[in-house]
Formats: sequence, C-alpha cells, structure tokens
Amino acid sequence: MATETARIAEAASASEHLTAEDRVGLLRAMLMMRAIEERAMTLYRQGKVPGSFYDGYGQEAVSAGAAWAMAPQDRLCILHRDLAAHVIRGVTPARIFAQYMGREGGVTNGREGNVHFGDRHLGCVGMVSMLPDMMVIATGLAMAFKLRGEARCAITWFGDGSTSRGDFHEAMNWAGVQKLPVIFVLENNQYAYSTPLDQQFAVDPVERAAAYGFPGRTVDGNDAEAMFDATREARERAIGGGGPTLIEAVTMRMHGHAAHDDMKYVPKEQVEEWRAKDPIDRQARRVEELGHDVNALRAEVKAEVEAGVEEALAMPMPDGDGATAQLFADEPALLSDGRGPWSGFARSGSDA
Amino acid sequence: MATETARIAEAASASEHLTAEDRVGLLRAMLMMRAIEERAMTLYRQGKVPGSFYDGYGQEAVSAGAAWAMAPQDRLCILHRDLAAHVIRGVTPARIFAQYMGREGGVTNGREGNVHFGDRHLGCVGMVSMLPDMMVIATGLAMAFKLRGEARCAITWFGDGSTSRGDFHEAMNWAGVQKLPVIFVLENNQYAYSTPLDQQFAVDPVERAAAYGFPGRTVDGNDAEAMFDATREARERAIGGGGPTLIEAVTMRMHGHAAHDDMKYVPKEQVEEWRAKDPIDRQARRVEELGHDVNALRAEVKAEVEAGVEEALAMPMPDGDGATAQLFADEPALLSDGRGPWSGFARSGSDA
Amino acid sequence: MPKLTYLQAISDAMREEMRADEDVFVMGEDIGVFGGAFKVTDGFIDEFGPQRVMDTPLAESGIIGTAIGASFEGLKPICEMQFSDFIACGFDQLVNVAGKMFYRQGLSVNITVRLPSGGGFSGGPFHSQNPEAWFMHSPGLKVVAPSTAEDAKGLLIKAIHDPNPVVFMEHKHLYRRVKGEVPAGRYETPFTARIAREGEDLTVIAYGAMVHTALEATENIDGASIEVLDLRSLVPLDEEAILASVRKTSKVVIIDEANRTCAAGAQVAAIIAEKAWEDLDGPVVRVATPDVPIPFSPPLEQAVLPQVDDVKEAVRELLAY
Amino acid sequence: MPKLTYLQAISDAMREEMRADEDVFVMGEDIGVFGGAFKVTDGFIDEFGPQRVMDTPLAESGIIGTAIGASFEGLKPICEMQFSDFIACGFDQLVNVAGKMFYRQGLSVNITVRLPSGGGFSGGPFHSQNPEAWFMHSPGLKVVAPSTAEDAKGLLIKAIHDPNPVVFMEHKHLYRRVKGEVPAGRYETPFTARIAREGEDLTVIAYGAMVHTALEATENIDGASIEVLDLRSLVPLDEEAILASVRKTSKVVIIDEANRTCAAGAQVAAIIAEKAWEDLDGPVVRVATPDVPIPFSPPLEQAVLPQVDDVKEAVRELLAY
Ligand SMILES: Cc1ncc(C[n+]2csc(CCOP(=O)(O)OP(=O)(O)O)c2C)c(N)n1
Ligand SMILES: Cc1ncc(C[n+]2csc(CCOP(=O)(O)OP(=O)(O)O)c2C)c(N)n1
Ligand SMILES: [Mg+2]
Ligand SMILES: [Mg+2]
Repeated sequence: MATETARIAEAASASEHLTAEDRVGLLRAMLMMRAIEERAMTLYRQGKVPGSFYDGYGQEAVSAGAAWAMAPQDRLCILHRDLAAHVIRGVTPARIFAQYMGREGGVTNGREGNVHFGDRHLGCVGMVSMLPDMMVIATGLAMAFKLRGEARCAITWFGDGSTSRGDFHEAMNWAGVQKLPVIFVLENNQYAYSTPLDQQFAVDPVERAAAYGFPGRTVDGNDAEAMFDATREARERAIGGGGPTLIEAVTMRMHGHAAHDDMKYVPKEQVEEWRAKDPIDRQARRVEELGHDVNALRAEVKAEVEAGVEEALAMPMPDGDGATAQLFADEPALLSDGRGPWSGFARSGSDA
Repeated sequence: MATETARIAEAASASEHLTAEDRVGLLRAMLMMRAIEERAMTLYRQGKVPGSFYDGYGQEAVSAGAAWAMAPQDRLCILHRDLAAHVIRGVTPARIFAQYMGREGGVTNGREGNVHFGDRHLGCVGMVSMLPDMMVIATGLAMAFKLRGEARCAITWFGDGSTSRGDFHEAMNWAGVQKLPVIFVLENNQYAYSTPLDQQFAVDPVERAAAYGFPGRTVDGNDAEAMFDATREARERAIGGGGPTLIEAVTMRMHGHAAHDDMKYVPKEQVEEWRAKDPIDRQARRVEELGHDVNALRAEVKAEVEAGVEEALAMPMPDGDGATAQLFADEPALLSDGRGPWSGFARSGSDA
Repeated sequence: MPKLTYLQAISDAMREEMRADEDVFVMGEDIGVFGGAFKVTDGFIDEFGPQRVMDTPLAESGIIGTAIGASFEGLKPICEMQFSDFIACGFDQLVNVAGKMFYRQGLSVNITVRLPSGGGFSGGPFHSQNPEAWFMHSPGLKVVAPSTAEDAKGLLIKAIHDPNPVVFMEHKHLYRRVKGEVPAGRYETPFTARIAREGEDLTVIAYGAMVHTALEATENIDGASIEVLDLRSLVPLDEEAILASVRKTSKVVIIDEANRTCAAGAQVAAIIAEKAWEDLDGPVVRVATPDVPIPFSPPLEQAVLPQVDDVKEAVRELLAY
Repeated sequence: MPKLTYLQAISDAMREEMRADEDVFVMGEDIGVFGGAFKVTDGFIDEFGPQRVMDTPLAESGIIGTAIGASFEGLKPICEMQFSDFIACGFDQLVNVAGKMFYRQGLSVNITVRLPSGGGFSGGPFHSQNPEAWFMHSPGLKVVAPSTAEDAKGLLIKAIHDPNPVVFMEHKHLYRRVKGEVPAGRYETPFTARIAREGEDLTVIAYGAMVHTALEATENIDGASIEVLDLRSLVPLDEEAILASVRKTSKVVIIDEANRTCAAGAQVAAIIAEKAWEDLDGPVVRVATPDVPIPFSPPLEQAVLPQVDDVKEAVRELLAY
C-alpha cells in the first residue's frame, strides 16, 4: 500500500518541462542503453567483443536525463557509463556494436575500443581513459563558447573516484574563475572500481562546488526526469552567463567495474536495495501511467537492437594496412551538431 | 594616539605560549631573513649571485612564526619566501650566501640555485620549482608518521597561485581522507607573479578546507606570534591524531616576483598600505616593550650576516669535474632532525 | 625449485620483502581488498593489513608524491599504477621530484614504481603503452624490464633494495603466459643484461615481452646461430654486454615494442653506431612499433606490434646481407 | 628586411596571426598584463584585449586541456608554458588527449604549445630542461625547434596553421642573442631540415641553440669543409636531408643539448646506422649533455652542456679517423 502511493507520487513527479513524448523518449533511450549493453555482454562472452567490456546497468537515468536537456549545438564529453547519451545524440545501435567488436563500421573504425568513442559529427568527444581529463576538455569547450559570445553549453560526466585527481580541481577552479557555461555531472555510483567512497574523500564532493564559486546540487540519479530537470536548469544558468553547475547524481553501479569483476567487495544487500530503485522500472511506470504501451516499446527496442547486431556482425574487421594511416590531420576536423530531441528546443528554437 | 593604543594592544597580543626569549628569537629570525636577503640582493646586483633571485621581504612572519612551532623531529618542506624557516632550523648565513652564489660550501654545493635548497640534516626538504608539488611530499611525510604511529608532524608552505594546480587538490584530499598530521600554510601574498587573486580563484581557498574534511583558518600573516600560535595549535591537533589543518597567512609580497620584476602591475597604494604593517616593526615593538635592546639585536644580526658573507666569498666555486658524480645514491641518505628552539619543547620534552 | 608465473614471481618478491622488512609496503588503486586489477597483490591485505597494503584515492600524482615523502623517513613504498599508461598523470612527481632529488639535495628517494605495460590483447591506446623511454630520458631514475619469472622476482627485489627511484616495467602480456623456475627466498638479479641464447652469426637485442618474440623468431632460422640478448635493465644500460655481443656476431637486430622514435632501441642503436661501428658487417636493423597509438581492433594491433614474422624477416635479410 | 631578435620574431609571428585570424589567441601564466616571463607577448593585451591574451590560473594541465577543448570548436590557441620544464605538469593532457585524439576519433587538435627551453644562464635543474624527446616519443605530436629568427617566425606560423598539436621549442638562450633579417608578413617555414652551412668533409647535425655552437666550433677548423645541418623539425624528422648529407660527407657528429639517453640525437644516430651505414667512413659521433639534471653553478653547468670546444674536439677526432 505504502509502495503503491509512493509509486503514484513517483509517476507524478514528472518535470513540467517534459511532454508525454519526451517522457517516452527518455524511457526509450534508457531501454536502448540497457538492451545494447546486455546484448553486447553476450557478444563479449561469445568472444566477439575483444578487450574488456564496461556497462552502466542501473545508471541509465544519469546519462539519459542529462543528455535530454542538451541542444544540438551543445557539446558532450561522454564517459564510460553513459551510453544513453550517445543514443540520444543519434549514434545507431549497429555502429555501437561495431565499435565494441572493433569492426570497420564502428564509431572509431576499430582504432578505439568499447566505451572509448564519441561521434564528432554529433557534437561528442571520445573520452580518454585518464580520469577525469574530460572535465578539463569540457571546460575548454565552454571557454570557446564564452570567447565567441555564443549561447551554448558543454557537459561532461565523471565518477566519484575521478574526483580525487588533480584535473577535477583544475577544471572546477578554472570554470569557476572564468564563469564558464559548463555542466559537471558527478556520477556517484558508490564505488570506484573496488574503492568505496570513504577511501576517496572525507566529505561529499558536491560540497566543493561552493568553494569554487558555483552551485552544487544532489539529484536522485535513478530518476531520469529529475536528472533532466536539474540539467535543464543548469543549462539555463550556463547559457544565461551564470556559470558552471555541479550536479551530483546519486546512483549505484549494479554490475562489476568491467566484465571480469565479480564485485565480491559489494555487500549483497546494497545491490538488492538499489535493484528496487531501478531507473527503468521507475520511468516505465510513469509512461504506463500515461497510457503508453511499454511492452510494445520494449519489443520495438529489442527488434532494433537485434537488427543492429546483425548489421554490425556483417561489417568487416578493419584492414591492418590502414593501421598507420591518418596519425595527423591534413585539414581541420572539428565537432558538429548532434540531435537534441527535447521538445523544448523544438518549441522555442534550438537554443531554448 | 590611536596608533599608540593600537601599538600597545599589538604588543600585548603575544601568545601565552611564548617566553620573552621566544619572542626575541622570533624577531631575530625575521631580522636575519631580511638582512640576508637584502645583502644577497646587493651581491646579485654586483653579479656575484648567478641566475635569478627571489626574496620574502614583508613576509618574514609567515615562515618564522610557523617554523618556531615545529619540533626537531618534525619535517619541513620550505618554499621560496620562507628563508626564516631555514634560519630557525639551523642553516648558517654563510651556507645560505654560498648557496645563492653557487659555491662549493652552499647547502647544495652549487648544484641547485637560490631558494631551491633544504638541509636534509636539519629535517628540511629542498623544494622543487613545480608548484605546489611539495604539498604532496609533505603529505607523504605525514603518511610515514602515521604508518609508524609516531607523534610527529609535517608542514609545508605554498602561495595563493599554487592553489590552482592539481597537486594542491590531491594533497588536500589525500591528507583529509587519511587524517594525516600535516600543516598546510597558504601564503596569500596577493599575487602569483603578476596574477592577482581574482584570476586565480573565485572563492578564498581557505574555504576549501572544510570540503576536504578539516579546519581552515585565516591568520594575520604579518604577525609572527599569531602565526606561531595558529601553527602550534595545528601541530597539537596533528600529533593528537586530529588530522591536517590549512592555515591561510594573509600577507603581501612587497618586492617583485624576482629580482628582475619591477612590479608595475601592483598599485602603489597597496604597497604603502602594507608597508605600515611591516611584520618586523611589529615584532620589534613588542620586544622593545619587553625592555630588550632591539638596536643591539639588529647590530648583532648585521655583524653575523657580514661575517657570513665574508665566509661565503672565501669559499671556492665547485669543480666542473664533479658535475656528473652522485646522480644515484649508493646507500640511503634520509632526513634527520633539526633545531626546534621553541621553549615549549624544552619544557616538556621535544615532542610537546 | 617451484615453477611460478611471471605474475606470481612479482607477487612473491613483494611478499618476501614485506615479510622481511616492515619498511616495505605497497600502495595503489584497488590493490587492497580487490588485490589489484591484475591480482598481483591478491591476499596481501589479509597477511599484511590495510596499512601496508594501501588502497589509495584515484590520484597518480598523489601516489608517487606521497611515496616519495614517505621514503624520506626510511619507508620503502612500492607504488602500483593500475596500467603503465596512467603514469602520465604522475609524471611530474616522478621525473622532477623523485628523479632529481638526490642529485640536487643529497636526499635519496627509495621508491619502486610498478608499471603494468605493453599490448597484445586489445587494450587499446590507453592500456597498451610502453613508456620506458620517457624515463630513460629522465636523469635520476633507474628503469628495469624483466622478461622471465626468475628475473621478475630478482629485479623487483633489487629495485626495492635500491635506495634510488626504480621504474619497474612489468609486461601484462607475460603475467600468465610466462612460467619458470623461481628460486625461493630473497635474491637480487643485477641490473645488467643477460644472454637469453648464445649465438655466433647475429645478435637480436630485446627486453620484456619482445625477448620471447626474439627467441621464437630465431629458434630455428635456416640453421643460423642467433644470439638473443635480454637487456633486463634499461637504466643502467649494460653497454659492455651489448658491445661484446655485437663484436662477436657483427650483425644486430634491435626490437622495441615501444614506438620507434627515441625508443630504448634508438639508444642501443646509437651506442652501437658510436662504439662498435668497426665491428659491424651490416647496418643496424630495428624492428619497432611505428609511431602511432596502439589501436584496439586485433588486425590493427597486430599490424603495429612487432610480430614473430617481422623479426624473422629482419633477421633473414640481415643474415643475407 | 627588418632585423629582429629571435624573441621579436616569435612575437611577430603571433601578432601577425592574431591580426589575420581571430580564431588565434594566446593563453598562459602572466602573459597578459605582464607580457610574459620573457616579455614575448609584451603589449599584446593592449592590442588584442584580455580575452585573446588570456592570463590563466597557475595550472598547466588546465592550460593544455582547455586549449584542446577550445580547438574542437575551431579556435587556435597558442599556449605558453612559463618554462618548458613545467610541461611535465600538463604532460598527460598533451600526450594522451592532444596526441591521440585525431588517430582515435578523427577529431583534430589545433593547438600550439610554446616551450621556452634550454640552459646556459644558471637556470638550474628546473629552468633549463630540453624535453623535446619525450614528445618525439609520443605519437601524434609534431615538434619543431628553430635556431634562427627567420625560422622562429616561419615555423611558429606554420605551427599555428597546422591542424595538429605542435610543440614549439623556443630556446631561451637565443631570445636576445640571436638576431637576423626576418621577412614581414605571414610566411610558413616548412617542417624540414635546413643546411646552415654547406660542406664536404663532415656533417654536424644539430637543432636549436646547438646549431650556433656547431657553426662556431666548425667555422674554421684546420681548413676542413664542415656541413652543418639544422634539423628545425624533429617530428616530422627530415630523414632525406639527414641521409643526403651523410652520404655526401660520410662522417657525422650529432649534437644534443638534451640529456644523452634517448635524445633526438639518438634517433638520428639510429637512422643513420640503419640507412646510411654503408656510406659512413667512421663511427657516428655524439656530443650531448650527460644524463644528469642541469646544475646551477656556472662551472658545473658549463661542464655538462656541450661547449664549442667539445664539438671542436669531436669533429677533429672524427676528421682524423
Ligand atoms: C587517471 C586514471 N587512473 C586510473 C584509472 C583506472 N580506472 C579506470 S576506471 C577506475 C575507477 C573509476 O571510478 P569512478 O570515477 O567512480 O567511475 P565509475 O567507474 O565508478 O563510473 C579506475 C581507477 C583511470 N582510468 N584513470
Ligand atoms: C607548476 C608551475 N608552473 C609555473 C611556475 C612558474 N612560477 C614560479 S613562481 C610563480 C607564481 C607563484 O605564485 P604563488 O603560488 O602565489 O607564490 P608566490 O611567489 O606569490 O609566493 C609561477 C607561475 C612554477 N614554479 N610551477
Ligand atoms: Mg564510481
Ligand atoms: Mg602569491
């Protein structure tokens, strides 16, 4: 009974800035992320995905909600648990599977592996492994927007562990001093590989934002609509000249750090507790409330994913002869715009 | 009249933990620092000091007050405006002048220049130029004390500009997580080379301490006794297992960044305003109040400095043949204890 | 003698040293409870406790820097980088603080930095690098790179005993693929080269994983007698052993898994060109990874990393010279 | 043509590019109001304003990283390190993000990183380094090192135009000591070597400040005809020019101001040993700074940095070979 009322409350807690389509779109992106990653894990077990494999099971709302608030001309530095952001910007399942499998048709044509990709033609920068280097890169993108007086915004994600490195500080301080239009999404999923929070910091890093001169707020990272709303607000501030925002998305890494990790170091109860807060179930309930057929949606996503796998499997592996080509660019190859599906952009021109 | 009362108040504001000798000792260390640096500047102009020359004119209280609170078995990572700390630990004027002049008898035998020295036999680590790398080193020293369960403390200094670099963050966070016995003295002298505070940070870095889980406090950096007291308290906490402290010493860099810098970028008024707060005048007034003959002290210091210059000038330059020797150690060459002149240590055994 | 893998030998070295000397401890990311990304310190925390098997924050500059500070008091930290690639984030502390401190101040820095390095398993551009040449070009650091289990243990023990900063290159691809007899107890392997196979006609110089590539490629190559020299130590570099072998065979092929330009092999080639030029009966031949990041996809990775056939071909050509 | 110092030529290059292309801007510590530690951007802030002459926080990783990010939108940042030594603090962003991005993702990184480098004026261990070899060993970075005022301007302009990350080594000791005719306007100097002096009997290969040491040392040496090859660009490295000169003279001395092991000169020597071995009439000779930090005191510094007499001696010996 109590849960029942809770559920209704939850369903109700939609952002007023989201249309029914937006809410379905958010669910779809999350379903797509999970379906792609689960399917890829199977391919990995079958030996079709070389190297290691990372996923964001249980964290789908963090990247989906935040990316939904970004406009086509905005720029994203997407990290390793954020596949939904790639999906929302417009990367097709086939290219993602091809990326994982190191195929010619993957986003990086086999040069990079697993989650280390970003489609520059969709306004995304491919992450480097060194964490959280991309915070400084996102700060630089925002610096460009400010230098040119453009109403655009940069966003990046990073984990709780990543907050311990120097680049976190240099990015936060720089963005604060120059009041740059950048959004930092701290993905607090309770662990950094095997390392728990208390070995990473003494005080929740969201507290640091104030000391850098900008707001930091904690959001339920398993609520896609709450993530959307916090990001939308931060973006408004950013493009309005208000400067950066730190958003701490509290969530849980439900799988091991990577495919090889059995997560022995995580108490079973913790996982169970969070399983009950699954971000997809939650958004699904909301969408059901809207009278939308979620099962049909799931089936549609599943079909699209299967088609993507087929397409990817049909792609050739890259030819070794090309391995040394294109180390240097002959001409500039820059970022261009991606998809920004939020209805709000359509309503008021894409720099809403 | 007002200034008169102010002066008395000032003179009165002595730390209850300082004896008359301590207070004279503090003044002596500051006088020594200023006399050595002024004399060295002359040698520099005469071409006897190669390379560049940095000094801490007007900031003498910061290193003198803090170093006075450190015990023989404590460890110091001393920076470039902190000559009084070297003096207090026991480095003689002759060896300092020889250091500046690149002589064989200098602390580094001519291998290192100007302020880049530390006498390991006195518990001091020679700074590297990269700022603020020594914060991480001091944190490591404190880590050693904690691992061994020793009631000892490490201290380091760094400037306002240095707070922008990643190593500031990695050291602060590490020390906070592990609750290490380390004291961080932020020497806020209003400028980093030519860069003013507002281009370095949006919020005073003393505010960051809380976000790392330990106290941060602002102290009048031109009051040697206040610096001593804040450091003494921080050391008590540290050796008592209370963890790190950030002390912001507010002061002013009264000379250029280095000998070549005419400081055009600093408003005249700002310099004048701070000249009135000279830390040596202030301590001198207190010592006079005690009935001590400050002029005699000045004369004594001057004589010692002159003798030191003579001694140093008599030292040979190093022989080029030795330039490639001792790149690697054949056996461990570690830190050993230095001087800890504070009467409090004598009273209660040196780990007071 | 017990047979251990390369990885077990590395663990063994640390375990023995930690048992014998309480100043020795290990620190790094996920090395405690988890036992390290490659399980090199598996079980250590149970035997030595969380203080001496220290899980650190995700902060490479912090790891190297705090280790340096601790070493000034006589502790002997062994730092693990989760992958050698991440040393770029602790680069400044390593080259500027650790490397120069003794020369500048007479203060020794007894730290050992373990760098799991190398490719061959689709690790991609950030999990496959061989950064040793950066450190060979940074005065004050010693650099060693074992190819066998026995040397892995002995070189690591010597590195821990050495009062100077030592960069220990451990090749990930050898961890479980290489197995060998490893003496029990504490023994030091000298920082000198080792003749992996005696030969008369040509010398192949390599270190780390490439020693195995060299041995396999030249095991039976048209009946020629090929000497394989395993450098083992890059700083100090065993010039005498290099020159002696080249003087004997008069022909040399140098292999690098690292990118070609300014690699260890470039230094070895330069030394030979300077000091053994008269003894050569042919050009100095290098086989190395071209100057590109290490790509992820197997066909691409294989195309750039030196393969057995690449070495065979180079050796055949030089023999025929 | 106007005569400019090496330093003025560098300023001139940036001024011309900033006037011609508003996407070009400079950023670094104390480069605005103060005009830079060496006054290279003196007056820039008055002409271009604080946005395009950006005084940054004291944060090298931040400088390199934000420049990279800005370049993704078409801006062309020129980053100044106050001294080349401090690039160690921005090392990761430079080698891992800038160097690998285009190869990995097809996204170009048009940044120019100016590194005031080199010794000779008692700068000591942290203000005298020549770190170029680290970057030669980091795929995806171009590295250039002018020795004349004319090349300093032309190479910097080409670096700014180049859509790839370019490390621009500017030698502090040449700033005011070298003066020469510098064409007005915007011109590009190719990333190729230059014959600083034609010769027949022996080739001296150098770059940066050592080109002047080479010229002075061989100006009149027992009447021998000495060719001096100024590499100018280290990545790409002009192999053809190197080999052509060695084939012509058959004898070569290579000078590095950088530490010897794995320096640029090691790579040049390796190339010669591989590809011009048959053309040599003597060993490849190297003159380089030994593997120690650069000491502060003049007698010590002079003992380690290659001096005119060191080069003379090496050349004489090889001529007599
Ligand atoms: C600079 C750096 N050091 C080490 C690593 C190895 N590593 C990869 S992921 C990871 C944990 C990251 O934790 P967190 O930032 O919380 O992100 P999460 O994986 O939990 O989303 C580590 C240590 C790295 N990628 N970068
Ligand atoms: C990592 C690093 N970058 C740049 C420099 C060059 N530099 C030397 S001192 C200085 C300013 C330091 O300012 P601050 O930290 O406030 O110390 P202060 O000199 O004012 O005492 C700079 C930029 C340096 N030493 N280290
Ligand atoms: Mg995490
Ligand atoms: Mg300052």
